[in-house]
Amino acid sequence: MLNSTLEVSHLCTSFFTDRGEVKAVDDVSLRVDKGQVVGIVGESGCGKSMVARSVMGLVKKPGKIVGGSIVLNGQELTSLDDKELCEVRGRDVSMVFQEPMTSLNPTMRVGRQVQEVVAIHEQVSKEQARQRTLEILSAVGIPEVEARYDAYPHELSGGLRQRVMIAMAMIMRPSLLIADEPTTALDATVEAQIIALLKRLAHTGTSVLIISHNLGVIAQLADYVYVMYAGRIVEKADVCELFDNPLHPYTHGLLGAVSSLRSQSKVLQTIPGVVPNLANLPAGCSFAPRCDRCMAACDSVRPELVTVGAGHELCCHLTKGVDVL
Amino acid sequence: MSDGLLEAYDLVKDFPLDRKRCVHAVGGVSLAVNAGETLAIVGESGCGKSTLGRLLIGALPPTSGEVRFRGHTITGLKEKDFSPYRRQLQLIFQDPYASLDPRMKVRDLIAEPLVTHKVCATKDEVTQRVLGLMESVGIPLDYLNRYPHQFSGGQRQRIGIARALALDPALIVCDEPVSALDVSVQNQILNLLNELQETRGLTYVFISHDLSVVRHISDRVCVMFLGKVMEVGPTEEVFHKARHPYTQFLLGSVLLPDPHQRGRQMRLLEGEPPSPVDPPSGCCFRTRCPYATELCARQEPALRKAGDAAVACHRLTE
Amino acid sequence: MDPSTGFDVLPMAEDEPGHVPASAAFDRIAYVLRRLARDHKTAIVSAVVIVLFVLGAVFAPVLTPYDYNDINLSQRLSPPSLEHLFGTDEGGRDILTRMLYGSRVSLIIGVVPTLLSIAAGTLIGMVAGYVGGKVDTVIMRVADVVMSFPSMLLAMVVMYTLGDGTINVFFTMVLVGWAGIARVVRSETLKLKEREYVEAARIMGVRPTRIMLRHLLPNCLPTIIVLFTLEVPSSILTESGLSFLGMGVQPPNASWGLMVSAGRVFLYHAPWLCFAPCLAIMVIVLAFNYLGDGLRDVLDPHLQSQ
Amino acid sequence: MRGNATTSLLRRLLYSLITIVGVAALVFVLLRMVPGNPVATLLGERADAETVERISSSLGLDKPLPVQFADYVLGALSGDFGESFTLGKPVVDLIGPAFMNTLRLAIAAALVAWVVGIACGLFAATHKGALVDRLFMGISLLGVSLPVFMVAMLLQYVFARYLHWLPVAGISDWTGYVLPAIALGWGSAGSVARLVRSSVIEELQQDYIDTARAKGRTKRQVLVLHALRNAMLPVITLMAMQFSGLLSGAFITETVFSINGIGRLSVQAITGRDIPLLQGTTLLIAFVIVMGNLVADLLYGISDPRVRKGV
Repeated sequence: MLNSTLEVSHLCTSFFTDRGEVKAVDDVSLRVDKGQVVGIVGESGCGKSMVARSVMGLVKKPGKIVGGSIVLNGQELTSLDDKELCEVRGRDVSMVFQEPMTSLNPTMRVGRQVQEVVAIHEQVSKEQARQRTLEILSAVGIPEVEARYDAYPHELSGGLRQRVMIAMAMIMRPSLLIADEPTTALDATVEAQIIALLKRLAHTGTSVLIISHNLGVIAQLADYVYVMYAGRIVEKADVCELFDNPLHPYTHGLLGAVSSLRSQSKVLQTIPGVVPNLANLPAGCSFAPRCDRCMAACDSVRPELVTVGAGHELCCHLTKGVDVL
Repeated sequence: MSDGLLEAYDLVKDFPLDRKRCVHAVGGVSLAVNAGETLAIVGESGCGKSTLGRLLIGALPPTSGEVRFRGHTITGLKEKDFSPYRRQLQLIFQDPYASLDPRMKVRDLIAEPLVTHKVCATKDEVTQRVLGLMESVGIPLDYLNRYPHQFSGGQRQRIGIARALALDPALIVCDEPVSALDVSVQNQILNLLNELQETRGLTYVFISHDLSVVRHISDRVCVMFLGKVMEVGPTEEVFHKARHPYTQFLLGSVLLPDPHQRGRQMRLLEGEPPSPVDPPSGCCFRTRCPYATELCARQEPALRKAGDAAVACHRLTE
Repeated sequence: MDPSTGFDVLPMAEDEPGHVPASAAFDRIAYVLRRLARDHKTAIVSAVVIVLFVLGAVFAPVLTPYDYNDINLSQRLSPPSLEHLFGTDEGGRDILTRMLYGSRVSLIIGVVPTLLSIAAGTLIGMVAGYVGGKVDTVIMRVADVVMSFPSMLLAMVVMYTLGDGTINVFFTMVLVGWAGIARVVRSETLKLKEREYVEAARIMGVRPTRIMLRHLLPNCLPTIIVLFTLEVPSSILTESGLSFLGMGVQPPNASWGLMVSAGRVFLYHAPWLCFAPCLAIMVIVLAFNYLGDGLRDVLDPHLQSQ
Repeated sequence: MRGNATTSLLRRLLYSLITIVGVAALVFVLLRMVPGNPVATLLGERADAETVERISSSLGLDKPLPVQFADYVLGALSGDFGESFTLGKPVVDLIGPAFMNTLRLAIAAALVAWVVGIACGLFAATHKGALVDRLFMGISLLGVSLPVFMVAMLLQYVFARYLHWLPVAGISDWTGYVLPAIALGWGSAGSVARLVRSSVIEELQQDYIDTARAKGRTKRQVLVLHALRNAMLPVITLMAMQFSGLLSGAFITETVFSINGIGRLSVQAITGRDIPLLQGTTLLIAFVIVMGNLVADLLYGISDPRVRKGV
């Protein structure tokens, strides 16, 4: 218990729209151990960002956490009121968002935005807070910090802005950093820089939950990976195990799609169809309509997560057949 | 350069910011696109690759320089004279959500180029052509009367492709056609583009920032930085024997989808991207180049032959 | 079809059944009405109120036994009764009748010049925005000049020079009204012009006039509709204000503003003289505003509330 | 960067100047489109042709239009706006005190409009969808929908005639401003409230609000420290434009409450067919509006760093 930084169990987050309840996160359990980097991977609309928002307590209306528990460092978060949550946010858990362009307040100097975090959680003098801000800004690799401190966000490049976001997230040395697609909006060379920075941070003992659709990012950063599809976890495994031995047809397809790009074959591997509409999921396995190994049971019975190997769990009817092991 | 389908000579495009300053989006690019090939233009945001793509098909007038299509100059033509070339040169857009008029049906979207260029004599003929195009890009024919918002991203991109194909062009500029799509759908579109190239003998200029996509689809690659060509050559040559430092960095930043290769040292670029408003003197990459010398600041390197490729770097000649 | 390029079938949302929409316009109107009925019941009520006013104005002669100018001094200033639902004025004329006839003035002045200004403003704004350059600068300078007049003052000045009369009122209102609309349409055009689908059309070789008609106008339409519902009440208010100051419609014609102005003297002995026309102005203006509010929400043009 | 700011300021000033000259020209032309000789109208039927001629030429009305305009502009630059036909005094002496009355009224009205408007807008935004929100928005719509004369008369009736709390009309001390200020500011309060609400709601949906929440700010702190400043940017513009609107749109309020301001003076000038006076008031009002727009532009530039740096 003490070993885990974050323990999410049976989390359900729904949106209540006029077409009825949409289950963005459906019975998701995950665990981030101390110093571990855990990745969540999935295509757009699979609910991976909603997991992050639920942990941060930042689910917007008409969304709502409808069930499950989120335990951070032994503290249950779902039962906290907003004021208590505010003490946790930024201090114990922090978040880096996808769009560094819009995630910073456009009319506030970046230094002040970083410094603000200290002011919220600690009683320190302005000078001290400023000093700490300058330190963290240079620690995340921002050159000429004194000058950048007084810059407005629009005066910085995308890469620098994301570094500011990371500085903001790390200044209180939180036990958990959530990074939601931190490099999606960035150029390749900048992406590599940010990934290297996150790698370095992970070595300092902070646990990281990284969310991405990019298998490259996950492969480079994560120790343990959860694969999400249509609001549910379909497979989870150690990163090497998952990439070497993907068992879920969806994981298989995703990895195949990426690796066939690198192969010599003229025709690329694809997954037919599109991510289903969360408001209108099939009764059985959500992946069944796109699955090339779909069986009769898949259309009617929803599979459950089953352990298939050391730390490797799978949510697929194939586990019952001989195909798997 | 004489066998090129499309040739560009010293293309320059400046966008004025105000009275004094301007953005130097494309700064003197010469290249040739051969018939039937796929030429990829890669680079990071702001390197001028989209602008170059638009210059090549005459969608933007260049500040200076010229473009020749099958040996005929197409730069500076009047609308009437340009019209036949317009039909030969088409563009596929990056964002399939923004590039289709939300208030038009699929049939009207695909028919618009046919109607504009008065290709068909009757309405029936237009419909027949539209149906044919829908079939060739894989849109079910009964979706004829639907609106773009009723389709997914991948389907919309197919509509965009059908529209680009409507006039039977010789060359299509694909401006990041898959970067807005999920991986699995991205591959569907890439397969489609490949298939169409084979069946119709198309030539592509494929603009992308994604090196693995480029590697798969292109025959030749042109690497751009800050409006200039750094390196151009056959895909395998550029990927295996990258000669320009920038190309090396670009390839070194690729995040391999393989956890076993985590130990591989990524090559990280230092510093901040220079401004296209006020580019560095000499070689535009020198402010970030670890090998930069005094010569690089003084003189701009020209594209020089190196193996099968051409590279713009002073180091090569030393 | 090759299974590897298998077609991605998008599930259709429930309220968009598989049938092929009969007509685009019909579909959209039905959608707007459905959304209004669900989220903006006041807008529906407002629409009904507006229709009632229009009917009242059209059928005024049928709806009342009196003429709007029947002077009957024996019935001066009589309070509301069964005979005269809203009472009579200082000349013994039936107030309800005068109001019904007055609504003709208000509605016509509210709607006709607004339509004309919108037509002119849309054309000018779209051309300015799409063509840009010097044309744009000149048009916008002229619009600035026009907008630097308070509309009421310009109206008064024009009335002063041209004399009053319906045509002149129309003329004035269009003269004042086009500029604001041109400005909004221009900024909308500038935004739409940058959209890729407009660029796509341009690259395809579609002519500017066709781009404006086929791509820009339909996409500006929600904004224009909302502008219409907001301009009508402000025109009605301007007219009533002008008439109140004695510079609009002249007696013995009936206009709501004029009736209030005339009744002002009797406010303390016979408040009904002012009450009914005031109420009418308030209701019709509110109805248009509510309708505009609802439409803005449903059609979602990014207009700031004014 | 600095040079840029100066040139853009200069360009704006130039635009404003052009606009004012344009307005002056338009007024000038419009007022001379009157059928018949204004002097003849003024003097009535009794006047003989000779008198009309004499007065016309003394007023310069017999010269060609461009010459008249040049004369007028030159005069205006030296503070000479001509002499009122009807009141027989220099126009400057008439519009000066009137403008001061209007200015005081406008300030009072602006105070009412902005305090009430911002408070209601904020409250509605933070209680979006709740009963108070709908109530406030309903009232604000009423604010924009009521004709000014109606509000004015209602206030007069209730608070002055019936309750005798405040004076009916005219201004002897500050109490005289209360009712006109409310009448005039009422509509503006409505539009401010609506803009504040929509602007705050829009700002609260921005990504950086999530960032601030992720830092550990409470909802209230996020509103006050982050959203409010950015949400007020468009409101500031509206307020600057509104103020000039209040200064120039008080025709009805001033008439109902018998305040000798610019609005009432303009109405008198029109009814009296007093060209020089009307010219003077119109020009003044246009000047005020152009200045209001200029100030709105500048304020926006100052308060938004993105615009300030000319990006």
